[in-house]
Amino acid sequence: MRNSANTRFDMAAPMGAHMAEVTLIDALTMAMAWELEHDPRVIVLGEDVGVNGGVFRATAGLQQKFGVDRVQDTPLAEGMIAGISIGMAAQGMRPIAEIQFMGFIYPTVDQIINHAGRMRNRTRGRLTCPMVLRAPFGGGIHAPEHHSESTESLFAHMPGVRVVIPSSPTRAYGLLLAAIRDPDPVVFLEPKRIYRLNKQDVEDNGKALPLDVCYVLREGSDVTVVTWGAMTFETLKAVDQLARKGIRCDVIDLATISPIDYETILESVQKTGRLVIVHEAARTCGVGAEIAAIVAEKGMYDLQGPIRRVTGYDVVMPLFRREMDYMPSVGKIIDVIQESLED
Amino acid sequence: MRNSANTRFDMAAPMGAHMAEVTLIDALTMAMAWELEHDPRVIVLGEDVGVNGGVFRATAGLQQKFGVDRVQDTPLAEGMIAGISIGMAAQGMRPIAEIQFMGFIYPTVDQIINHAGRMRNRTRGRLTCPMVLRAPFGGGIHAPEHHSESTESLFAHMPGVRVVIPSSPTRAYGLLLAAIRDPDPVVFLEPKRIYRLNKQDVEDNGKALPLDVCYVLREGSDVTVVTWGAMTFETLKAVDQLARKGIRCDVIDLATISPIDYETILESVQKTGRLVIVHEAARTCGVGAEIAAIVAEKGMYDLQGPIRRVTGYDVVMPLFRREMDYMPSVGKIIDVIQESLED
Amino acid sequence: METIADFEVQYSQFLSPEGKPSADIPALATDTEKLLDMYRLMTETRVFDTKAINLQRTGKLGTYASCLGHEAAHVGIAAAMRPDDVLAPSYREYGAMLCRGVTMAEILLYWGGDERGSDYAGPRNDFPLCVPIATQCLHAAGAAMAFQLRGEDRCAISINGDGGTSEGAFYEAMNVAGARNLPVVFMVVNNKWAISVPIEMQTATKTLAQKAVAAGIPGIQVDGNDIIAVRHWVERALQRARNGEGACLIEAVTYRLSDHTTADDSSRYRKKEEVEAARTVEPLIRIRQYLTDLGIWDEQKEAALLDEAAAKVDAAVEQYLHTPKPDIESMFDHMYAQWPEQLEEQRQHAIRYGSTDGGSHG
Amino acid sequence: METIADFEVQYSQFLSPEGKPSADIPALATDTEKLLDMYRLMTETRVFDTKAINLQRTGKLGTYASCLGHEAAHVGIAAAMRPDDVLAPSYREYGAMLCRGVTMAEILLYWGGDERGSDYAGPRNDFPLCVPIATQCLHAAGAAMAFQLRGEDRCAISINGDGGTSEGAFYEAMNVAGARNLPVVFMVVNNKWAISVPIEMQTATKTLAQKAVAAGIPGIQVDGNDIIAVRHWVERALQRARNGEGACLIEAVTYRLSDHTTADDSSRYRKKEEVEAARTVEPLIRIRQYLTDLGIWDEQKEAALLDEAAAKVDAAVEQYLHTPKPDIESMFDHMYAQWPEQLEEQRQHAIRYGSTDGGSHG
Ligand SMILES: Cc1ncc(C[n+]2csc(CCOP(=O)(O)OP(=O)(O)O)c2C)c(N)n1
Ligand SMILES: Cc1ncc(C[n+]2csc(CCOP(=O)(O)OP(=O)(O)O)c2C)c(N)n1
Ligand SMILES: [Mg+2]
Ligand SMILES: [Mg+2]
Repeated sequence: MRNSANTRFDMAAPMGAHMAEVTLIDALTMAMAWELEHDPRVIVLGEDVGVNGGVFRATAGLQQKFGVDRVQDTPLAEGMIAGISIGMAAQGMRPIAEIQFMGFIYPTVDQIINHAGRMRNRTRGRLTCPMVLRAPFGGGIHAPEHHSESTESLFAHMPGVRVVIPSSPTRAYGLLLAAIRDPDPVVFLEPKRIYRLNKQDVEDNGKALPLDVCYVLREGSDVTVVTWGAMTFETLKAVDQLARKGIRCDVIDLATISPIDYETILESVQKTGRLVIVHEAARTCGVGAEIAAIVAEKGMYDLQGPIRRVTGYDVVMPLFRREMDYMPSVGKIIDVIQESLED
Repeated sequence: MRNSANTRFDMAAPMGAHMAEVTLIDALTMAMAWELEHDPRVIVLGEDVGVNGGVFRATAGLQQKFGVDRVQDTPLAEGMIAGISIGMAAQGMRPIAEIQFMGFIYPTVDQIINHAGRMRNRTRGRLTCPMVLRAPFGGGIHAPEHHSESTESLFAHMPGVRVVIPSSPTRAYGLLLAAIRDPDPVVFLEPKRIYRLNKQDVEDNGKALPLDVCYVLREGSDVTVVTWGAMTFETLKAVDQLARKGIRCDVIDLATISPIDYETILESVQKTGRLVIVHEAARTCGVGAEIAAIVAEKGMYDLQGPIRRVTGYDVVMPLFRREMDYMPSVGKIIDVIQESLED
Repeated sequence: METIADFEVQYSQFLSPEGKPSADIPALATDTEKLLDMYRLMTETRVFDTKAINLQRTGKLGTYASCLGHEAAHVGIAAAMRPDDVLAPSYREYGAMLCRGVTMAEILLYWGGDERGSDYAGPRNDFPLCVPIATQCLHAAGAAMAFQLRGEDRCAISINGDGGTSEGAFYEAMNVAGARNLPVVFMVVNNKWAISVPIEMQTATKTLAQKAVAAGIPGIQVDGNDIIAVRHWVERALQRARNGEGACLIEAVTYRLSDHTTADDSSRYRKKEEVEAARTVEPLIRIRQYLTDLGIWDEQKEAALLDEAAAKVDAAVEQYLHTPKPDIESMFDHMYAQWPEQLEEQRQHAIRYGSTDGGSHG
Repeated sequence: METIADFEVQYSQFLSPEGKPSADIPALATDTEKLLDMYRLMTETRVFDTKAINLQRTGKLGTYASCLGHEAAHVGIAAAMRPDDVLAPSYREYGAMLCRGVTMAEILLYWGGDERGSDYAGPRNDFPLCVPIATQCLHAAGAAMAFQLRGEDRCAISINGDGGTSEGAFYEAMNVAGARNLPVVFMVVNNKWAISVPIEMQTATKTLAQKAVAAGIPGIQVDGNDIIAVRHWVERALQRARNGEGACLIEAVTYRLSDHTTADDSSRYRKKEEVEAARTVEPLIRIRQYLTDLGIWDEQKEAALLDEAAAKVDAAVEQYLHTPKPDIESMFDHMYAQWPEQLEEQRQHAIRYGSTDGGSHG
């Protein structure tokens, strides 16, 4: 049922030509540059993406290289950015729009749910909407108010819209290429806390990775742990510590948040009998709920105990003096995985 | 753990003075009139709520009775309606804002998630946001495009925002009064398909019903069925048919969609061992997922089989020639309840 | 204090309500072929509209938004466009759509609850009807940006109502169009009412044309019941845009002679006299009179045109009523280019339960 | 064609960059007490700002948005207000906030990552700093509506930047304020840049003041480096509003002399010379010169003021640095007036895992 059989990836990438040791954000820049270079329909737009190269520098150098038409600063209006991207996409362009922070993505919701996700269906394929809406998200970088939220589940509930979140330089490169090339709209959320957390050798070969599938980061038969984005780091730390005690987990990076590759998750739960979901977003109606629901529906008889979630709390993301108390920590994750083994 | 012990209600209301046989929408009008009468801070605003009395007539007669200040037509801009309501609420008013259809609620998302739900917390209670955002929602009335969606889960994911959905005239009256009086923002979604589907005797006595609790509409020990809004009708029909075959279900009307009264659900599942959730919204990341997740977390050992969801599909709500094929039907619900009994 | 900027809003009308030239008429006003063509479209639109309302009343169509009284504005806009320009309409501009090549049967299908109504055989790149008010202004701006980027000699036009000018999206679209000098024309069809809200409650501005000032683009108000004025100014605006002079806003002042939709009862909120007065200045009367005065129209021709229009409409209705329901799986099959296998189970579920009953449109 | 509406945008400046009267000065310009008070606030604001940047650089404060160069605009706005008016600022208007009674320690707490920074002891009804651009315009309009409904003699003021004028919310707020004649003043502090986007790329308009035309309310442009002009026109605007004459828009033209925030490096996108030129017309120089020319200011007074300001700032910094972390449960306890028991388990979880480490602010 999965689109690709070969979805088991380690944090390391294969060797090859044009290899560069890059961070996650560098990999995003590389992917955009590749696509700008190879597809004249692609344009990059957003606030401060031009001369300034983006407030996080994701588009650094692109305007210099591809010109002010292909890499455009826009006026300051997110609903407008989404709306003109839809207009362009419907008329044959492939816009990659940047929203500066996920906290400012909400003015796009109307355009994304009412138009981007519906254009193909409502015109029976006459007009389509091949656009990418990029936004950095998540907490843990001591940012100001409204700069640290994780609300991917709002978009995951929208039919016709894919939601993709990379968690390593390799996947950032491959998944962004896939998102740009996908003939339908993709909300591409970037875990900004790990923009520069580590480097990987990424081959700049224009090869996309498959969407709609999970990536298995660790294999083990004791507990299945599903996570995505920056939380893969906490999760891997927790799992690696537990490995030293002999506890072995499957760690699944969801990668495409919607639609969910539940086959991979169910296969793993079949093996382990235990499921822990880790995400940074508030718990209620987070994407973790959907994963739990699917497994409680289709994998119930494989479960040896309750499904557990380690998530942000159902509160407003605290300002930064307390933000780490909001976030799922390595300690919280370890405890919950261990609890799950006691069932 | 529940706020009120007495949450078991039947579809019939208690007897008393000022009793009137009213529809769900009449009950909403009554509740708004009561509050306009008794609380000078309350105002009603929205598109066409004045002379016209609302496109569904929910505010019929209110402007005539309370004047153009208390019941105001606004210019056509939903983000504006939400934003000025927040401004008013923070300065001591109690606005009840109407969004004409849920399909047009998305321009309010920014104001609701970034301000309404945060005002109290971010000012440590100095400013608050006692407002109600009302909107009719749901399909099944052969309405035009964008007039039939159910996206309650977007709001259920927002910390600091309550989401309430009535499913009978009695609960419409009591829950809307509670929502208006609540010191925090409430998104109040009205199942328009059942606005006029049946009548109940509702006493116009200004008595609110408790928020944050479920209402048990039927009792039975075979299967727990959780639903809300217009789907209570399909669900009760299904359950009543099954009752004739000797199958007895607990039917729980969620009523407050966020925060979820999971204790009532867990108690029921403890008794029945089986859970079916019915909602009209698209499945992925719908509120049903959260209910399933909670039960898979806290009620796992009570479950005798998989949790099942009967929901709208993960597609754009079809235009009306096919909308009934999108919706959970009595037949679909019956089949799933019966399946669940085979586990 | 120093005056650092000033602005004027002009008003244009060429034909008086009585059909007499009220200003120096443009070339268009003597191009009888164009005039007759537009009049035919206006008439067909009206016959279509009347029929659609009847279909709704007899349970054969869903809620329908009438265009009665808007025929000059709608046809005038589209008549000024080239085929490869792109239109982003709102939801009642059938005159414009018919003029662009959308079929009556397609429009009926749409309001009859069938997505295939938006899959025009005709202008393949036009945006479909747009219900969420003013969102389409941004699509037009985006389309214009696509044309600009590709160096194409094409323009986009969006149409929204007076009520739509209160939505932020309308201003955002004008602003970006001004800032990026986009080849787009923003049409505001001011029919004085947004459902029950009169224009005076919608905004404090004297005109809607002046809203262009906020975007640094030209704005003009025209008599929206005068098809010569509408077409003339839209042509000029498109010319400007094609010349690289950027966007502008045109307010066409007309009146909604019908209820807002078939679900509305406008007698609740507006006076009969106001509607009656508006009826006397409606757009068909004056162009018909003008054509008659030109000696190219008479009662016989009128009768023939009405017959032809009725036949056309009837044929479209037949086609519409005989279009079987879309397949049940069609609600899945157009969601994605690359079908996520994950959803196949839902698709099968829907097919299993799929209703096969008749083809009810009502 | 007939001209049916016309509009002018005026510009006002009373003090030239050199501190010389450049127009008929208003009464305010000779009210030495007011002038000295405003100058003190401007100076304190600048000393505070410099210190805050230092705190950030040394890891004792989070990202911080400097107000360097905006002191006349910010203090001028607040100085025109009455205590019971309500301010809805954006995120860098410390001059206005200090003038309204917010404390320096509160502002530091906010940027130090502590919600208590928005729980002002001072103006209890003012809105907190607002990061989502232009959303606060609607809050000000709503506040004004509350005042209007209750028949109170109060006004609301919102402040946003040049970039903020591109957001739909800005226009929506102006439009409803115009349509409902609300007692609100929309301030646009045009500092020429929205992070790296210069005003010329933000909009095609010659002025931002003219955006008022779209709402049918008056708009005026003032020299935002001239505190006499700012205060004078804001006072006039508030007077109008109190008289029931409704809303207006004031554009105060100034310049952002600093980086956008401490996380920004403006040398990437703008020329040093431009910043240097702006430095010569900055707001403190001219008012200081004017006071000196009036004979009420000298170097000694300046030195004393700077000392006092430094002492005030130091005391605030001390207070800030010694404020212990908020309780862990505070992230739950202010979410709802009526605590949903459902969340108690999460609250207990947070407390169990709560960090107790120091009180790091950086
Ligand atoms: C965003 C949005 N809000 C509300 C509605 C409901 N609605 C449909 S038409 C209408 C009035 C529109 O008035 P106007 O823009 O003047 O256009 P007209 O119908 O007069 O052509 C409203 C409020 C909608 N379709 N979209
Ligand atoms: C809705 C929204 N979009 C984007 C941002 C990110 N951002 C913060 S400040 C800024 C520029 C604002 O420019 P302007 O309105 O001119 O105000 P200034 O900072 O110059 O005072 C941007 C894009 C934001 N805070 N809110
Ligand atoms: Mg209208
Ligand atoms: Mg600025």
